[in-house]
Formats: sequence, C-alpha cells, structure tokens
Amino acid sequence: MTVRVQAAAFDTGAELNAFVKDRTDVGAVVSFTGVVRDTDGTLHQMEIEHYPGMTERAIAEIVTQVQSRWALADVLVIHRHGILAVGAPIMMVATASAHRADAFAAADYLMDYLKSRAPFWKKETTADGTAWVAPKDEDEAALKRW
Amino acid sequence: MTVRVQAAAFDTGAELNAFVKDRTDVGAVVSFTGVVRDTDGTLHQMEIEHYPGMTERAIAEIVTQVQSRWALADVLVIHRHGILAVGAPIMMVATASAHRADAFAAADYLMDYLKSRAPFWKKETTADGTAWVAPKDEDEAALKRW
Amino acid sequence: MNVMYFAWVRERIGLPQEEVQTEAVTVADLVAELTAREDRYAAAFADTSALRVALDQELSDFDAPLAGVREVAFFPPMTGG
Amino acid sequence: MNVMYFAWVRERIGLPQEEVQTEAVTVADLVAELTAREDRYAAAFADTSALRVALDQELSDFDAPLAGVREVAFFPPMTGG
Repeated sequence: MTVRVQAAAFDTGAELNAFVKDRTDVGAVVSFTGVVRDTDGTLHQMEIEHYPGMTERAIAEIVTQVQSRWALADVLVIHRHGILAVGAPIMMVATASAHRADAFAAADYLMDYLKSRAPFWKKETTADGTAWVAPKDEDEAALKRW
Repeated sequence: MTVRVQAAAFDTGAELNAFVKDRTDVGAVVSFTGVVRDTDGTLHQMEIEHYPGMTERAIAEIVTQVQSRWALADVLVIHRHGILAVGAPIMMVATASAHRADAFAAADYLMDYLKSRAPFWKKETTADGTAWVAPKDEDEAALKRW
Repeated sequence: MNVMYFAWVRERIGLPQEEVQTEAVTVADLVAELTAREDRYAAAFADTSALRVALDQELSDFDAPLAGVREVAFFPPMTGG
Repeated sequence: MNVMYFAWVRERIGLPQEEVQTEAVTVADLVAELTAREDRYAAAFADTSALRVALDQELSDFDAPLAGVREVAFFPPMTGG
C-alpha cells in the first residue's frame, strides 16, 4: 500500500507504470485520475485545503477497508493539496489484482470514500472571485451502494 | 475514439498521459490494464490469436455502445496479439469523462465485452506444453449486468 | 465461400482457412458437410455448443442461413481482454 | 482544547485554530459557547447541519461527549477526489 498526500505535481503515467513494475502476480490494474476541469472556460485555478494528520488517517482507513473487502495485490493513493492549474491531476488511485472485478470494485469504492470521507476541500477561482465547491447529493448517495 | 490492435508492445503510462494531454473538459479518467499473469510460477509465455478485420469491427461496435450509453469525452482501446512475455501488458482501455460514474461504468462495460465478444484467443505455454485459455462462466455472466 | 478456423478449431482441422464449394443452406448444414469429410473436421465440430460462428465478421448462430455469405469463421468462445 | 476550522468555517471565523478553555460536555455545548462569543462564530455555526466535526481526527457528531478529547475540528462536508 502506498498513500501520498502532497503539494507537488505528479506524473499519472509514471506512477501507474511504477505501481506494477516487475510484478508477475497481477492480471488486472485499474486507475482513476481526477483532473482539474474547467466546466465553462472561466476557471483560473483550484485550491485544495486539507487537514494534515487526519487526511492520512482517513485515507489509510479507507484503504484498509478495500483491502479487507477485495483480493488486492496492491493499492496506490496520491492526493494533492495547494494550488492546482486547470488540466492538472488532482489525485489518483490505482488497484492491482489477479482479476478485474476486484480491481474495478476497489477503485470505485476508494473514489466514493475519498470524495466524501477524506478531509479535503476544493475552492475554485474564476473571474467572478472564489467559491468553495459544494458537495453533491449524489456523492453522499454513492456511499450507500457499498 | 482511438482503437489499436497491434503486435507491438505499448507503454501503459505513456498512453494514459497522451490520452488526456491538453484537455480541460475532462474531470475523470479511468484506465484498465490487462497484464500477463503467472498464476503459479510456471508460465513461459502467452500467445494471442485474433481475427484480423472482425477484431477491429467488433471493438468499434463495443466502443459505439459505450459512447451511446455514457457521457464520454474520449475512449481508448489498445489490444495486442502475438507472443507476450510474463508481466507484459496485454491490452488497455481508458475512458475520459466530466464525472467519475460515467468513466467507471464505461471502462467496466468495455472490459466485459472485449473479454467475451471481441475475437481474441489466449494460449498459454508452460513446462507442460501449451493450452488454450478456457472462457470463465463468470465472464459470460458479467455481460448480463448491463 | 471462404471458411476460416481459429484457435483450437484451426489446430484440429490443421489449416487457418480454405475455399469451400457448398450448397449448404445453413451453418449447421455446412458443419454436417465438413464433419462428413474427414476425422479432423469431425474432431473440431464434435460439440458445436463449445463453438461460435461468425458470418462476414459478425457473430451469428448455427441456424443462420448462408445465402449471400462470403466468409464463415468457426472458433471457440473468445478470451480477450 | 485545540479547536480547528477548515474551508469556509475557517474563513468566517477568521483563524485556522485556537486554544479554547471550556467546560462544554458535548460538541453541541461547545458550539453554543462559541456562537455566543462573537458574530463571526455565530455566522460559521448558523447551520450545523451543513457542518461536520472531527474529534481527535476521527469523524464524529454534535452529540458526542468531549471528555478526554484534545483536538476538535469543524468543517463543511468534504469535497476530495
């Protein structure tokens, strides 16, 4: 298991390659990357605040949950904080398993929980000023799937 | 949409990075990579046979299906044929969307259909000789989820 | 008509494709005709429930008519991905 | 007790954390005490249904007792991922 919470940018492709390098017991690798999206061409930047200490604890707990529910060879979580440019990766998860069903379900679950249970808050800056991103009802509802 | 059926090896991380390079309308990217797995340490190599012509048609049809069912900014499918070493990527799919639910569902669907509806056949060579990989009942059953 | 064989069907029959002159009306008729030819065909087609068929590169079934079809392919269930 | 504020709660109150001397028994008692202090606290805590609370870095709720707790954090629903 690797969990990194960092201000620095990361290279999604390089991280994905390193994640399964030299392994022969893995048949299925799923990755999810969250990217700063400019919905209507007005976003200047995104800023992510987090709660140092609790963030790492909350993510470790979510990863422990997925490892107990699915047969996983490895799990990777990287989440940035600080100021991010449009188009930049915000975070990624990757799951490695013998079979694809476990890898898909674990990545999906990780994302649902990281979204609503890890202490990160997004603030968007547009020409109109700054606004905290509101949680979506569907994100809380998604947790009930599991 | 990009579909490639090729004998050559490919670099999963480089493909994933290129897939969303310079896009600002994508918030969620999901990738799946299938890797040659050595279940019990006896696999020498895998060989993949396919049906040139039908392969490309079948994949294009599956991609058209996912594009009609989910809101996707882009879809990538790469599938190798020929002789593959243990640990080598066999194939990958990637889906890009504004939101994660579409990207996850589309990648999951693509894999279920590529597994059982695209004309590829895997043959494994071990110390005991060669054997064609048998389809799993669960793979056919997985199609009924959609 | 071009008849193609893949994976273990190809290995049992011993060739990847051949031109077949036939009056077979359905895929099942063609299978019966080939099966009657030689043991290697009979071995390949012994259990058609374990086989799939494509007509002009589209998945089809053994009841399908062959009228107008130029390419028939027989193969085991796919194992891609 | 160390009390921390994040995101718009931090912005409304105007500081990221402070040391609070309190006899509050529950989180709700602490919220009432802070709300009574100044308008900026009242503004931040106006609708606690829009807030979350963590006790010693574990998500908790407003009915929870504060006995033994060293760090309380208030923040809006998370928007990670």
